[in-house]
Amino acid sequence: MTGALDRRALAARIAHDITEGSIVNLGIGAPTLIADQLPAGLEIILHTENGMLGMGPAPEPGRIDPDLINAGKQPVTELVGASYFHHADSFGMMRGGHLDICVLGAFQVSEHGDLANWHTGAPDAIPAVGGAMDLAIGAKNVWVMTDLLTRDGQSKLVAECTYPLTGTRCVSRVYTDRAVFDIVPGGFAVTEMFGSTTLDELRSLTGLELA
Amino acid sequence: MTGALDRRALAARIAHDITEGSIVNLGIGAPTLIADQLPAGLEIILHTENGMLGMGPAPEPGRIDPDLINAGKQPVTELVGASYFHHADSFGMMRGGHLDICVLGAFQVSEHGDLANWHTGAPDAIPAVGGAMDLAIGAKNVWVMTDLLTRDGQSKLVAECTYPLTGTRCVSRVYTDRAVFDIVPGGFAVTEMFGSTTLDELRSLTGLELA
Amino acid sequence: MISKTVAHLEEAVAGIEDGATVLVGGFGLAGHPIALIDALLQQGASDLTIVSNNAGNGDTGLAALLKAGRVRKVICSFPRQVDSWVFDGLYRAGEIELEIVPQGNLAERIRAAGSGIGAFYTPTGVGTLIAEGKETRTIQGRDYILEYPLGADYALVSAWKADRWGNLVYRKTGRNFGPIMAAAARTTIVQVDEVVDLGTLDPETVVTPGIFVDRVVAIGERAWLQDGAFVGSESAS
Amino acid sequence: MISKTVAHLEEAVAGIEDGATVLVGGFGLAGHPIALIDALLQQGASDLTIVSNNAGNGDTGLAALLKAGRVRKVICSFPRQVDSWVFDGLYRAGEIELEIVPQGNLAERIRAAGSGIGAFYTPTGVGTLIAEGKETRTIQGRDYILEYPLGADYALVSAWKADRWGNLVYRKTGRNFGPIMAAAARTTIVQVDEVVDLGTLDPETVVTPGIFVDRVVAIGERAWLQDGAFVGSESAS
Repeated sequence: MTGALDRRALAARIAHDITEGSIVNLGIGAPTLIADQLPAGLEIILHTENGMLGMGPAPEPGRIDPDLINAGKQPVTELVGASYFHHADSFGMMRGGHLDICVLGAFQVSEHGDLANWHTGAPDAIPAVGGAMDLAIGAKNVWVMTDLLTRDGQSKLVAECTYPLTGTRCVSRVYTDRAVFDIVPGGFAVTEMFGSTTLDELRSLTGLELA
Repeated sequence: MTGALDRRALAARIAHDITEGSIVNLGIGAPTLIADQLPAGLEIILHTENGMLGMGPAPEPGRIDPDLINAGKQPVTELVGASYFHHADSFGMMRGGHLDICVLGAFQVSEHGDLANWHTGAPDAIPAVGGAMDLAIGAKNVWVMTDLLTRDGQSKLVAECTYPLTGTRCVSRVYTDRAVFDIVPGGFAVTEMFGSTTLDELRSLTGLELA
Repeated sequence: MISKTVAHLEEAVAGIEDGATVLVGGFGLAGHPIALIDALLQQGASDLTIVSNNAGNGDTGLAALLKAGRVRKVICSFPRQVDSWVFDGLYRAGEIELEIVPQGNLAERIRAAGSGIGAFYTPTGVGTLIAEGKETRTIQGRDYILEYPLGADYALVSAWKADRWGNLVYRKTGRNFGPIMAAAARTTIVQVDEVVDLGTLDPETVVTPGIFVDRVVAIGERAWLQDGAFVGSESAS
Repeated sequence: MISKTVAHLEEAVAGIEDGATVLVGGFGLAGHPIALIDALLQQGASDLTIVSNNAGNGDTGLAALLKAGRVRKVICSFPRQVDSWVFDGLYRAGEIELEIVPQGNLAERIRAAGSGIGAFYTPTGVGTLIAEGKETRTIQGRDYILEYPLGADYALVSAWKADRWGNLVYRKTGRNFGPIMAAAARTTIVQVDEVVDLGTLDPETVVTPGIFVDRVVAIGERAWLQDGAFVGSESAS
């Protein structure tokens, strides 16, 4: 995996593409790392679907407020300019197309932009969708942050998702540890490769025609 | 019209039937007279559909607040315990069945409880429905306050409305200057008569079988 | 630094195109964005479709815009009022289109537009003229009609205070359609008494989060307030 | 005099019947009405259907109710969490039913119940397992599924302060489902830190008007506040 970005570096790479004034939801899991990588001095407003705009970083020790958590149920803080609202209003913001960007994790992304990130489909799995389906269809730009390959070497970029879908034709860009892919009418288009990664290598790893 | 109640007396009669703790919308026009007749010392909460619970009486001279008006666009005041909310929330309260009582004026009420109070149907009339249709279908109890007869002597209580409807099967009680009528499965039932009014007289004036 | 504040009313209404659909806040004159409408009148856009609860009161605000012939169509719940002479005249002369929507359906259609709801079943209007031509359905024994979202190109909203992120608070029944209209337009333009420093508005009491707001213009304190305190007025308008 | 205040938790949950459907507020433990759930556990109602975002965290609140075998079915968006061992065990043993609803559809279905909407078209879940068996429709080129209201017999809500009319304010992200659940139940029961004198809550900042509230019980100030001021905590629960 020569030249692959680690998660923190990938988070920083994504943060680089978020412009001032954007309203951004960072989902749960790995995308939350992006918050700490946002350029200092730029005002970027974080939305958390449990009812807040203007979410700040984790609190100092001893200053945890159990009434102030993010979508991952971790303690957070309130920035100057913040606002609170109830769940119907919060999801109205998403569904109504008011968020500029959301960044989600993925099990699979298809070349049509279909996303699978909530359910492995395993018969003994306990399903849990949370706000993922709402985010997938709601934000103006849905980006995915993920390793290119699963732990056992399968490509997460696929022709068609085999896991249950979270949303259809919703992802516009995929940031992986090896490369950045835009989803265009013909499928995945590589826009940037990290380290020594080559297009041939990506084609081989994904088994896909990549533009 | 011997013994007919005047509007103020009719308003007082209606006010008498409103119990403490009720949440009440008094529409626009004559029903707003009821506010001044509510029993002193009882807490009855007035809703105005332009976004307020806990509406108080008209302000003192010189103390008019143009930001504080009722549904009839008259200046009002705020009682201790009041709250403000936006229009979607305000009409959600109605439509969701949270108001105990609303009192509306009427052109006609049918013996099925159909209400016509927004449009004469005249070809040159400018239609204006406001919140009447929402109130008609929303409150737990929809009462009508009206004269029994139109100025030219027609009964406002009818077998079937001939004016365009505001709502169907929504009125439960009609308070008129001559009598009070409940709407029951068979039609109008007279529950109280004012002054020297007799049931035969009401039958004659309305042309209806009255129970 | 995010700043949605613009310095002048002229800048606030810049770009509103002929033929645009515009949500106009207010219930009567409470919460009615008179300064923005006056600026729109100066700006000159015409052939407008206006969505508002009323169709203008007296000769100011929306009534003035109508009087100048800038409005092709009004979508509202209650055009006919004691002081709606401008609209009444245009309507009787056949010079303006009117679509009547019951007030609660109007509010809910605007909310639906802002919150991504494709359509909804409402009991309001069932069995009336309003239901004509509309799809109906019985759900759990109750009858409903299907109503669709009502969004717009622009919203003109009057609030009390804003900060530079566009967070808004309103004043009393002046709130009315403001919060739902702010969410339902591509571009939301707000007049306020004052733009306060970021952090001045309590996050618990912000009514319209800045996410819904594009431009804010301060027009000075309303006549019946002094340094934020109510001092009263002799009349309602 | 209107007073929705009750003196004891026991009185607050009195009358909740076996087989009732209960909306339970909270997102994780923020805004989770633990005192009311503990009281419900003592009260003994069983065969309950619970509507809540999660299916219990740790061993307290909803998790304790599940553990005691009082819950027949959970309708929620996100049961599986790092600390949802009680639900996980019951589910794997086939001892509890589960209906998964995407969080935004859950919130909107609850809002619809409270606001008299018969059904609504939502884009969330289109083309997924969630859409199976549901009516779909294309409106203005976008696909939607039809979802129905989700109301209940009771709502258990945790707010910050109340007055005797039942007006409520919340605290930070503890607000979450409280306002919409309060509106969607036949009987809404609220735990608060404190019941303040009528008139203490600013009418502009009341979040849940008392019209939606039936019973209020004060349980004392939350551990991370002192006289209303934040003093902090070492952990999130």
